[in-house]
Amino acid sequence: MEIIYSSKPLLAVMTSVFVIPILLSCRNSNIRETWTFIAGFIKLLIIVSMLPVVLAGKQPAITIYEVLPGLALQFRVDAFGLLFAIVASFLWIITSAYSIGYMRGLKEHSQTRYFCFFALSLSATIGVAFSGNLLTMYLFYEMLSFSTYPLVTHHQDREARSSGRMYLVYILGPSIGFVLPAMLISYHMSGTLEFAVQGFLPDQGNYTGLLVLLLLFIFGFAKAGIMPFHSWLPAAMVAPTPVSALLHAVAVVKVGVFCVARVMTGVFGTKLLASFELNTVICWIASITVITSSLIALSQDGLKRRLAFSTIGQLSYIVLGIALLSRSGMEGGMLHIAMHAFGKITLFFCAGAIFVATGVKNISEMKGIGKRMPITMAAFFIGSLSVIGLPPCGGFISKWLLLMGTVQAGQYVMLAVLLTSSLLSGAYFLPIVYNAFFCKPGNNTFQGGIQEAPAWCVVPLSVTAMFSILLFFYPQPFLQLSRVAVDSFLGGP
Amino acid sequence: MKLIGMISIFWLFIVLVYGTSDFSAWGDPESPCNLHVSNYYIEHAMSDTSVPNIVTAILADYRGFDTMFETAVIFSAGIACFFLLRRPKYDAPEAVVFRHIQTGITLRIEKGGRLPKESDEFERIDTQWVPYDLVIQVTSRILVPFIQLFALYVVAHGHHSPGGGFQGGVIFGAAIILFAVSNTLRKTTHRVSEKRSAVLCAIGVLIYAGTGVCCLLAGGNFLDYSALSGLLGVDPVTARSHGIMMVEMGVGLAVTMVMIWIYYNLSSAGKQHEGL
Amino acid sequence: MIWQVEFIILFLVIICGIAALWVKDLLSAAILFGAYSFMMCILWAVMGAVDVAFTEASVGAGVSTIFFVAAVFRTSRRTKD
Amino acid sequence: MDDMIAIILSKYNYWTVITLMMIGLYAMIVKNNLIKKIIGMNIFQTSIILFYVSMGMKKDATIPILEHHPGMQEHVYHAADYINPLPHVLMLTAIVVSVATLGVALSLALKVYDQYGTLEEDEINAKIRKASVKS
Amino acid sequence: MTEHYSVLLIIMPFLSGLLISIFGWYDQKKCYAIAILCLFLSIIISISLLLAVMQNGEPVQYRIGGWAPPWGIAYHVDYLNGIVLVVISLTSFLNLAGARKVIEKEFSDRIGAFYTLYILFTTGLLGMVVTGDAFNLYVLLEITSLTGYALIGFGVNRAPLSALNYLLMGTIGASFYLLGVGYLYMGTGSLNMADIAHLLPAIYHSRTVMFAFLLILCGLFVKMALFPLHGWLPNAYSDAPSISSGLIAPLTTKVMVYVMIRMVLTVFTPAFSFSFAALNSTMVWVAVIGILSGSMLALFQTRLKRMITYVIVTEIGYMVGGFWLGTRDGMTGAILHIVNDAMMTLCLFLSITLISYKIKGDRFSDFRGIFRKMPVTMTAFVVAALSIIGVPPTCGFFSKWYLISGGIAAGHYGFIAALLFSSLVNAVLFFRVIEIGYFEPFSDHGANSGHVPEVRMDEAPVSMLMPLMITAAMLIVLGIFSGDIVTRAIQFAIPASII
Repeated sequence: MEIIYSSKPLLAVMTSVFVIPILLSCRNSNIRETWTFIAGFIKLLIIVSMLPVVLAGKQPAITIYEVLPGLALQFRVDAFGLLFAIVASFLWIITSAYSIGYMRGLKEHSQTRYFCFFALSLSATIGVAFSGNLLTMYLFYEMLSFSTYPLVTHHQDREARSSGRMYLVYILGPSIGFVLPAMLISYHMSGTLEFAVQGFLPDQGNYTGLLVLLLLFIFGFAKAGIMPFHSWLPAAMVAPTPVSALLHAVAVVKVGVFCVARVMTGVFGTKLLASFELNTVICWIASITVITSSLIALSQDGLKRRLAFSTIGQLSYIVLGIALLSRSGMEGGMLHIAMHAFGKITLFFCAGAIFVATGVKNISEMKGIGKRMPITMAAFFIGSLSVIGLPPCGGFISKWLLLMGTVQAGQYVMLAVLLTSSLLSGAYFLPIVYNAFFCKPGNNTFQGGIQEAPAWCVVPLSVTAMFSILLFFYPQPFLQLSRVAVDSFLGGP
Repeated sequence: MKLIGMISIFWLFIVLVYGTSDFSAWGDPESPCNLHVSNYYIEHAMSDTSVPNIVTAILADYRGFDTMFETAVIFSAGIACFFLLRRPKYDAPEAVVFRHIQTGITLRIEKGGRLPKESDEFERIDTQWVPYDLVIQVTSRILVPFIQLFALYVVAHGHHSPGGGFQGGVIFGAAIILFAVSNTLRKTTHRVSEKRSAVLCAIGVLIYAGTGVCCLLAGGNFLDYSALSGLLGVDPVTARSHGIMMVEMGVGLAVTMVMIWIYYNLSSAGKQHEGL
Repeated sequence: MIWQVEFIILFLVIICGIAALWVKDLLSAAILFGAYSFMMCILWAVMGAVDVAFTEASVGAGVSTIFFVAAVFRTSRRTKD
Repeated sequence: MDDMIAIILSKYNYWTVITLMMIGLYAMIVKNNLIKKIIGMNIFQTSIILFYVSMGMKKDATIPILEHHPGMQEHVYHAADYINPLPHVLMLTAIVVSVATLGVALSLALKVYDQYGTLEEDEINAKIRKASVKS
Repeated sequence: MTEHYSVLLIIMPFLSGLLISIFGWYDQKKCYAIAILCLFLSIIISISLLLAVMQNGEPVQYRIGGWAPPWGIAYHVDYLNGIVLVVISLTSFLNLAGARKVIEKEFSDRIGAFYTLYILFTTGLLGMVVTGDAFNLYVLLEITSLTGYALIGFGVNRAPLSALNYLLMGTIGASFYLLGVGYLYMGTGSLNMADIAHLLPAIYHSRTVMFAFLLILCGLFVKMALFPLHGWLPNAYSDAPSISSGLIAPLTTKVMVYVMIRMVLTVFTPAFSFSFAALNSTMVWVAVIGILSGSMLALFQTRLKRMITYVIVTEIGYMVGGFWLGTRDGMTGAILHIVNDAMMTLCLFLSITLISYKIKGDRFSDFRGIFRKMPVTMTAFVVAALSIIGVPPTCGFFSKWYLISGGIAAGHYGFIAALLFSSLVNAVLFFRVIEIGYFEPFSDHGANSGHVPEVRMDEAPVSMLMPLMITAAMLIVLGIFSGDIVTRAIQFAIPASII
């Protein structure tokens, strides 16, 4: 593993300085949003430019400052982090476009604040993805929590307030109560917090101690939405839809999952996990979440809430995949970060577009909506396919790899879990699509021809939908990245 | 509350009495506290400072820094009383009482009324007025100068006998307070106005600190009076003695004025137009 | 330094202290406190601490008492305890 | 028995100090009237001064003013002849501090009286409670 | 002149305080200028003192009056108090820098007296920190206390009563300290801290030393408002004028913690305090109870200032507990937290000063819509709140890091749990306020548009905002550079015997 010095990771995180021009141009919304796009493209360019280097097996790294003796603010880009960063930063641009349509369409207040905090949370996400040690990761994790708070509570009404409270309690409580002590305990055990390929925790240790530590980490990163620390996600759906789309389908939740995965690989290391069979514990926890959340999703009527519960389940796929510790399982888990992101963001975009165009939020009111918004609902269909894991969508590849992984690891119960959950997700998505196209609307709401949401909304969701399909045929960059990552985690090809 | 207080106090008493068990006996010349540092003072005070009163020597020289801040404490007490109590000047009293001296008639003038000039005919009196007692007035009038003289003696003779700036200052202040008690507060503030007392007490402390700064400028450490020997034209030991004198005067001035100032504010609850 | 004398004074000090806290008239309390200070001052003089005794005589028995009297004069004289 | 008397004789001064201290502390904790509390505070402070002064006491020694007259320059002073002066110095400072504290305490008490018209703590608390209920 | 810096640091503000009191009677306009100038100079001097200590690697000594210790009073600046000196002068300066208008509004007819008290208070604190003499410390402690009582007593509501209570409690505390010093003097015959430390080991077994230790600690605990003895603090700090509490709240308690550390480490030395007296675990448990109850009590408050005073009580528990863990990390955390907590509290109180400049009342309900009205102030407030909660990269996180790490090293899990619990409670406390300021008055966010009733932006003047912004920025800067602070200064402040 060759480490090369590069300031690119820092630059990628620092693109949040564009907050300043965004703030300054608060009077003119066009200029403001231009700045957002500029920031997004710069960020994406910087991140993508690291792709060849990382694929060649090198790791760009930069140490910024030693905040505590022996503990630095440190960025190190490996394949796993880069995969996540590419997804997040690419989708940011699309979401920005969508945000414009959505926010203007609804004439939301405080749009400048919205765009500022959006930029900040993206930087925090990239920071988490690139962080080279646990401390840096924790720092950006907390930064993300606080910079998304104003986004979640954007409406500033009673509902937003109670949801915001729930959000903070669920995110902040475990992160201070569990992660912080866990981090310190592991620091005391090993004297370092820097992620290592095979984990930095010493090989020896007693089972109970390690198990407690692992559980503290896994539940502490509550953004991963592992039950019982999942309730914040449905609550956070009061946020404007672009926020739900990017943050609660991509950035925030994936940050949680990413942190959990990082802890499993970089802190504990696959060998340690395997030798104590700690991974089975995680598998069980994840599988319980997968099944339960899918069941809950079935009973939800609010579209966004149903999506939220679906997200909870899908997040646990990723955790499950990595906890399998088999080659395909880990590849599939990592790939699922990307695949699920494209699929789920499409679904959220559609939900938002429906809301903008018709003001409808509940699934039961959407019968026959396909006649009015055919493009949106077609995209919705593609997104659902991807999330369920059916070809010709990207989700199929990752799910296939996950299934392979269970077989490789010999965990047939998990195979069953995954299959059941796929069936369940089919059960809660496909009826929506069916009803939208083939049911007659109960009243006359959706008559009167095609009437889509504004172009700023429709174009992004079509783009993501197309990408979902595209990734089925061309998953190379992500697949390669995940292979490189898994190679290093499992030690050799 | 009383019972709880009593019980806890009782326990504290027992504990503290237990704590005395390792004390060296009372009056024991061999106890550690009488052996270490203090012996140096007794043996060297004369040769170091040529001040026979060891307490004064330590107070103003060896531990002169403590004393400077002691003066600062009393100064800040004066400022604090003023800060807390003083009513602004425009906060005029509700009614002012005058007495026609010849007839003994009392005039009560409500707020806003026209006030007679203070003269032989009219005299302003306190609202709670007690007729003057001639014996007290005359006695105190006679006593005051003697007390003041004694105070000056105490300040000046602090090198050789008990006393010093602090005691002298308090006695001087007490003399003026005696005047204020036996006469009226207004008469006193006429003689030593509040502003004057405030400024003078700051100047008193400044004399102390300034002496120290002079030592600093003369090349010594802060409050190292021996550095003043060149300035005063005497040998370093005598310079220390002179330095102590200067400092004592500063303390005396500051303490006098602070005592008066605090008394002004306390006795009139900050109004200062009528007092005890 | 006759210890009997000192003993008596110590006793008086305690008595004065308790009395100053006992009486229900604050003016008396102030005066008793002055007496307490003066007893204390004698005690210290007996112990050879002349400077301290001098200071206590002028401060404790003198100025402090006056301050107390002034304060009592400006507030109320009676108290319940 | 002789031991007992010896102990008493060597410690009674300190015990008096503690007694006074407790009297003062009791007044500060239990007394209801603010002026009484302040008197208690002063008793408390003087007891500590007494403690220091007793500490510096030496049997068969004189007051800490050196014997001196012209022509005595070469005289050597013996520490055992004079009472320990250091505690006296410290206590001069402490007395000053106590009178300064007294001044500030009394002016605060005057301010309290101005505000509530009483110096009894229970009455003041009752008034505060009434005011807070009203608002 | 450099060798005189340690004494100049005290003398210069002292002289300026006196000058101000004279100018107060003639030309009140000059008071502010003198005060701010002398505080600025004291920052420079204290920083250069710290740098001198860091360069030479050994303490700066100064003999006042030219007398060698233990006969004279000596000043002694080492790593530990070098840091605290900088904190004091900086806090005092920042609190005063922008407050001119507030002071003129609040103390219109006694400006001179106010500035004098302010400067004397700072002088007392600086002196307490710099001195190497146990009795000198008492005198300076009294200066600080007296000026503090006056500054608090001039406040609103029941401020005089609170100040009187504070005075009574403070006098008990100071007297206990004095008594303890007396016991020490009785045992050793010396008042100089280094000398006492030198003489003590011969009489460790003596009950006198043990009682001296206990009495001094008791006195200091009253003064620093450790939990069961905290009764005076909430009233006194919350009723004080906001400018005074901005000075007193960040500094007094922290300096008392410093004095405790100084006493325990320098005078009694760890050999006595941690091995012979062996109070470690008791003290940590006391601190734990303090932290827990402070947090719980803070939850019941409905006024911002009062709530923050209870947070201060909690923070005292952090420092005392961290220190008495007796591990290197714990002590580092305690000392670092002196610095950080002073800055955090300052930031909070500065923002309260600004808020009270524009808004009447400090009940939570008075803060409706304040994010719209005063966005800059509230940003600083949020930064301070995050720091108190302990969110990286603000400085509060890093001291908490060390404290918890010390707890792990000592195996004291009760302390860790208390710390984490109080962090969570702090989050609740501050977000309760932030929620009110951010959400209320509620808008009706319907399907089409939501418009909060228009609240105009109405910030305090820039001159007042600047110090606040600087303080808020300091919180983050201190956090990022906390590693440097620890490796360059704090680790030398802790005796090598502690691991």
